Amino acid sequence: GKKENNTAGNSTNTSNSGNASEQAPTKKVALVLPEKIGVNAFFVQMDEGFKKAGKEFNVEVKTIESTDPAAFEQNLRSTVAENYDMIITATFQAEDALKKVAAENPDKPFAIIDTVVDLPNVRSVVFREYEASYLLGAAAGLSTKTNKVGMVVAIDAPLLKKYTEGFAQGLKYTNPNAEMLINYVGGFTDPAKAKELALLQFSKGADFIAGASAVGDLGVFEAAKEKGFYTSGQDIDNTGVDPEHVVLAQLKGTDTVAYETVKSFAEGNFAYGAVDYGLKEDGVGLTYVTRDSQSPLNPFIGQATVDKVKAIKDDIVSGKLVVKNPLNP
Amino acid sequence: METYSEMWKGAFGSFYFVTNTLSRATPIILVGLGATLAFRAGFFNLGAEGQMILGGLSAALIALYVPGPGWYRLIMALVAGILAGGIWSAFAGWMDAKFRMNLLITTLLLNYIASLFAGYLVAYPLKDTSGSAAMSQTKMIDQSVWLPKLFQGMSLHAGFIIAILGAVLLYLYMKYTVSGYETRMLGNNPLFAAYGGVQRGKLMLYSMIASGGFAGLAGAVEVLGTQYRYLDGSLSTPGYAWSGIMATLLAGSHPLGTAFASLLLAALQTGGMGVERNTEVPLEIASVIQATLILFVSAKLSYVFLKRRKARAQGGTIA
Amino acid sequence: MLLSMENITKAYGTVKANTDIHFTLNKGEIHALVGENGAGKTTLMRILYGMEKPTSGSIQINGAEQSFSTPSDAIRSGIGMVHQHFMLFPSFTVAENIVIGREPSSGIGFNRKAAIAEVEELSRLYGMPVDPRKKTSACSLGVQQRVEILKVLHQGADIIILDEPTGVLTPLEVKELLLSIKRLAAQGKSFIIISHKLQEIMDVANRITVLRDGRVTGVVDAKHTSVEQISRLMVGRDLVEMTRTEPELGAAVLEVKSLTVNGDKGKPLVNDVNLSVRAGEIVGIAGISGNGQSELIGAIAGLVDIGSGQVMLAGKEITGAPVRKIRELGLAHIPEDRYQWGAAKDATVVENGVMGHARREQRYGMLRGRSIRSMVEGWIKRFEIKTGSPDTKAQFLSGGNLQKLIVARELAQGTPFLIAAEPTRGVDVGAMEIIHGELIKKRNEKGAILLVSSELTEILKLSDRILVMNEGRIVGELTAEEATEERISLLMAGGKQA
Amino acid sequence: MVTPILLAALGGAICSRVGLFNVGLEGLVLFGAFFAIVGNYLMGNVWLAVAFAVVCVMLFSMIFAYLSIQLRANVIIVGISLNFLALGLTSFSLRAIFNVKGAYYDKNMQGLPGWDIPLIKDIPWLGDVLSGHSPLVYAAFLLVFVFQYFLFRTVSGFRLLAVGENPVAARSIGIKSKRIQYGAVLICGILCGLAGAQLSLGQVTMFTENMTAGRGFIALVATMLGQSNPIGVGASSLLFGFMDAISIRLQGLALPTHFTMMLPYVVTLVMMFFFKDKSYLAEARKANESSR
Ligand SMILES: Nc1ncnc2c1ncn2[C@@H]1O[C@H](COP(=O)(O)OP(=O)(O)OP(=O)(O)O)[C@@H](O)[C@H]1O
Ligand SMILES: Nc1ncnc2c1ncn2[C@@H]1O[C@H](COP(=O)(O)OP(=O)(O)OP(=O)(O)O)[C@@H](O)[C@H]1O
Ligand SMILES: [Mg+2]
Ligand SMILES: [Mg+2]
Repeated sequence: GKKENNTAGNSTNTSNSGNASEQAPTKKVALVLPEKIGVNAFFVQMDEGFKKAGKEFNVEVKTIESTDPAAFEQNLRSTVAENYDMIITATFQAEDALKKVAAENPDKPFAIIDTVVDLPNVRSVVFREYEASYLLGAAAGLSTKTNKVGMVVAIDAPLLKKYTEGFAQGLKYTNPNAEMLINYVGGFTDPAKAKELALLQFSKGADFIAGASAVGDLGVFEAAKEKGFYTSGQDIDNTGVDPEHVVLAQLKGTDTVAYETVKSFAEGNFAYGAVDYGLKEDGVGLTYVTRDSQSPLNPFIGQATVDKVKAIKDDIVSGKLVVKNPLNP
Repeated sequence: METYSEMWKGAFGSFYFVTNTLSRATPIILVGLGATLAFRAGFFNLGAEGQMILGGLSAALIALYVPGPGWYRLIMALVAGILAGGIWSAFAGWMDAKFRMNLLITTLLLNYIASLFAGYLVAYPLKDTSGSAAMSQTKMIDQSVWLPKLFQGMSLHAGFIIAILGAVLLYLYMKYTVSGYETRMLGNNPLFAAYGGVQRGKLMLYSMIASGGFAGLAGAVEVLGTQYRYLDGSLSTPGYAWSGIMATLLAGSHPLGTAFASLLLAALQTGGMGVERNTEVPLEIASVIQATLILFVSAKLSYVFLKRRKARAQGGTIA
Repeated sequence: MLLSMENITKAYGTVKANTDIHFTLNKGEIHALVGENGAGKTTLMRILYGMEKPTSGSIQINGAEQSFSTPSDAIRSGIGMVHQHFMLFPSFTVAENIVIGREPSSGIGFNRKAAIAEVEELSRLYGMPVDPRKKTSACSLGVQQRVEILKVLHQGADIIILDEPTGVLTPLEVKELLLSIKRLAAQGKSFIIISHKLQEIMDVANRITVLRDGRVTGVVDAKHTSVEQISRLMVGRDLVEMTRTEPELGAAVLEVKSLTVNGDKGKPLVNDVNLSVRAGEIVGIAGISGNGQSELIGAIAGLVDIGSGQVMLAGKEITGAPVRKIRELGLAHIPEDRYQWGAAKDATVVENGVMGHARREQRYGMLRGRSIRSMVEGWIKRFEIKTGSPDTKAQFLSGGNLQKLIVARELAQGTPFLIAAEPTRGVDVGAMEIIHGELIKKRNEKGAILLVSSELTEILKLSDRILVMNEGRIVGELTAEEATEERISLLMAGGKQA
Repeated sequence: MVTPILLAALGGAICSRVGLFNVGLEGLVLFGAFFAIVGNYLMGNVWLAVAFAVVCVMLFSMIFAYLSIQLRANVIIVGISLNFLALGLTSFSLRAIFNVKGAYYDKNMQGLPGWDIPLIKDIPWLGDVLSGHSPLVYAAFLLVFVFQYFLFRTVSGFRLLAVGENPVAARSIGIKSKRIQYGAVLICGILCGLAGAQLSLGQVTMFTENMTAGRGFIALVATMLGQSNPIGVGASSLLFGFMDAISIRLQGLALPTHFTMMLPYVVTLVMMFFFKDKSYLAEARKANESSR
């Protein structure tokens, strides 16, 4: 997040893209992703929202995955060459390429989810995940019996600080004595290693271990099932996987955002500029606290904790409590 | 069938896609040339990935932090890329020459070390703190230091010229110069080379430096021509290093052949992307097709090669 | 008649390696096959051994028509072959090398004890001593040769093909081998032996078949022929006797002082050797192979680390100097093993020819392609090197032709000093004549030559002075006049100087 | 944790013993992991699933064998392509068969059972380390010795070594070297199938895209470091496992994780310093085997 987009949900509106609503019904919109969807629930959800909007608003939608950054840039350029009416992309990985391509094609509308590109023909949508992970940390601090909680993280990179440091702040807030263990898997696709790390943290006494290792989280869940500790998922409500052990999930509304973006484009009220989504805008959240879950609440967390965390959430929303953005020290 | 025609279109369908393919081929050619040189000299350098990463990183750092006019920083950055790749590669060569540590293993291991090291630098001390700051990456390089694009609005950049020039130069060097000759003989039979007065140690060092230098240059060119910063993982995930090695092997370590084979591999890759964009065929299948085609081509090539060798042998001793 | 090959023709594309060949072998016979390099001897034997299919023709064993498509078929019919190039597994033991293919087993296990016992028994039976437990790579070439023969015997072969079996052996080993062959023949085994050494053929064979350009030019009884007649059948002309002139000696070109080369196991391989070679003389070094000759040459040529001592070339110290410098100071070197040191198999004839010349034949670091090419073409003419073209890969040259190329290359270096190690190994009589002539010519032009050969006749024929090596030491020095085969042999075997 | 690496490395060792340098281990293991899950899904029995994985990987290793032995394609190209093929094909089939992207996980799916070793399991620390693993773990360690015996004590192993040592000589005495090479590749396929099954049914019970995460390459290094000697390969795989475990425990201490993750590689480099390779001279001598 940059300073100028603290004003949440605002829209420094420039002109509407001219070809918006009144033309032929089939507009073509592309969602160009910098990675393969496979490994990332974040993209799965986005893709779902995107497709759903395509159906509902009669827009031709096409999702394009990329194998690597260079391929991504080429895909992005190709969608321009292939004349899509609007091009949506996502994440900081797309940032550089979009900056180049959008600047070279000033008449083409673009949107980017999860990071900011400051160009007149780009709409940016970002999340304040650290607010959600703050809540997760807070819930963990309130629930732990051993005063040790863990987190299994994909790689040691700035991006994941949004998860680790928000969590640490929240934990400290509700339980200053709790110790936090962090281990890094070293990759996004290694459940076996993630499981091993979770088992290690468990053996050190952690009774709640949050997953933040993309697909590796499944390994963490499995460890939880085997050893009977508690864990949480990321991005979508995956408590359904194993409600007895996966007791919380940190949420990120990428589907909503993708849906809304296509919708606004189809309805002709597409606006450029930066928008950001946090707890207040309901763009991120935590199961039971900001949104209900299909799975029943696990007694390890308990309603009392949920209520306390809800209060914390309200404080954040009201601005009484400020969660530090780990990427903007 | 539609898949193949889309593949063709995705790779060569229009001028735009041709330039796409060529820019994809650029780092592959350079890495391939490095591998060619090393293989020709008899050294199985599998460390292109690490060399490329360090080359790219160094180029980015020079471009970012050395003062001076743009062209000067650009050249310094390219040189730094070559040097970093070369030194890293020479390190493996040195361990082999000095301590008889198998080059194949050391170069593989050094890949991991280089990529973790680079990962550390861009995640901590050299991290880009502007923008969203979420990435393990350096700051964006100033536009004056970018490798110029060859055509407005297309991804092809001057690195491609460098790569083609490199291929031609390496070809001439191997074929016509004394040290090229000595390098080839060293690869053919090191004992023969030693007997004839070729200094293995020196030549090994030089050819490893040059080989790593090419890989480093590949990294530098990719950073200065496409990414404009060093971004963690951006040089390793596309598998440039393995593609380059594959190109070399496909071409039987011939420099011009390597360039050609690199183009072929790049075309398969961009073609695959085209297939994914324009048909219902998912990306995975595109990569399956790509792998299958490569298998087919390699089998075919070696078959032709064997046949030709036989034919030559038969014509061999008539005189 | 045990074996009969009839109307055998083998064509490789347009090349006819064998044309309408008739060949027969009787039980207990030793039948020699001779001919120039590339005459088609090996090809004929490979056909017999099932490694090549003849284009036309038939093979009968004991009157029954046979058709072999793999070596296993031939082995099953009692044919064994010792190949021109060793077919051994260097890191395996002698016993393993001998029993491979029909290993004694217990269940799925390989019974190595039984293998050793079998080999010991076999070696005793046929009078060919070997140490079954030793690694083959650690054995002398003579022993390796024995291993090859024992392997064939272990396979139960009755017909044994020996393709140039004596090429690498010392005179003593040759003598032993020939004796073994005779003994085995007396026991009922039959032999086909290929060799370029006509004298030993005369010694051992009953009948001799001569090939030229893939055709039989004569089948003669060994008792009723002479070396001269066979050479004529082989080469198609008479060989000229060489005339030796007295040497005109100049200054010392090579001086070796107290040279010692250390081995892996503490024992020095070259022990306190002193020698000098003067301009205009050929100094021959005789010795059973493995007595330090290779290391001595290596040390002089800069390929082997020197323990202590001093080597001077043309008055300059070259001890421990890099090869390039030594070559620049005036060394040329015909290496002992042409495939290991002397050539790159995958490189062309021209490329092989440039080695050592490259630094001279250059301008601004670029090779002078045209002048190099004409130089190599000149050699091809002068030495009658059979090659498809100067761009044929060296691996497709026959050994003899490759040898000529190497000799030509090294003579053309025009250096004051030349090491000639086994210069005519595996080369036919015609080529040998050419190579010997060129060596003498160099010496007459005031070149200094250090000749190392396990071939006593060669040493005697070329040397002006002969040094004999035993266990790393020079144990004797003889002038050309004093030297006789007997005296040298005695010294080689470690006897005192007479 | 080391088991998949160990099994794959043994497979690599067998291949390299017949002169085929198999860089496709990563892909073969990935296939193994995938087909083990497919087998389990289709047949509902872990043992059948393991067998299914082994059979399927054998089929893919036949592609490797056919191209490199029969068509004489460059083994390294074939290996690299096989890796790409595996990645693409498993991801695609994941979608085609299970209709999911990225990962297939079903918490009701049964993995390989953990076996306790009667006495040892009660020893405090050692019990946790040595006992309670899947049968494939024990099998892997047993296989080290089986292969050691096979290679150096049986007739077939002896002939296999002969083919690797000098194929021309082997052919000259009527040993069917191609058949033996095929056999070796098939064995490698079996081992990689087991490695994959251990990864997806033993270590965890799921399949995720690219879940091998570079283990095949580590196995390749272990193969070379162990000089294709089963015991050596076992030892170097263990070294990797051990270093990996240490590097995990060092996380969060003074060093940044990037450096702790380097540890296994750095230590391997250091180990190589002590286990010297053959000199290039010896190798060149062998390559230019003559002759006389
Ligand atoms: N595989 C092959 N392909 C083509 N030509 C061949 C092949 N093998 C042999 N020849 C040709 O056949 C001819 C005879 O070769 P062969 O090996 O029988 O000669 P040789 O009599 O054994 O010679 P040497 O005395 O040098 O051993 C040679 O001129 C060679 O060019
Ligand atoms: N693979 C091959 N293809 C074509 N020709 C071959 C091949 N191998 C050998 N030859 C030919 O076969 C002939 C004999 O080969 P061989 O290896 O027996 O050489 P050589 O006979 O050792 O020479 P020498 O008698 O000096 O020892 C040579 O003329 C060579 O050109
Ligand atoms: Mg021959
Ligand atoms: Mg011969």
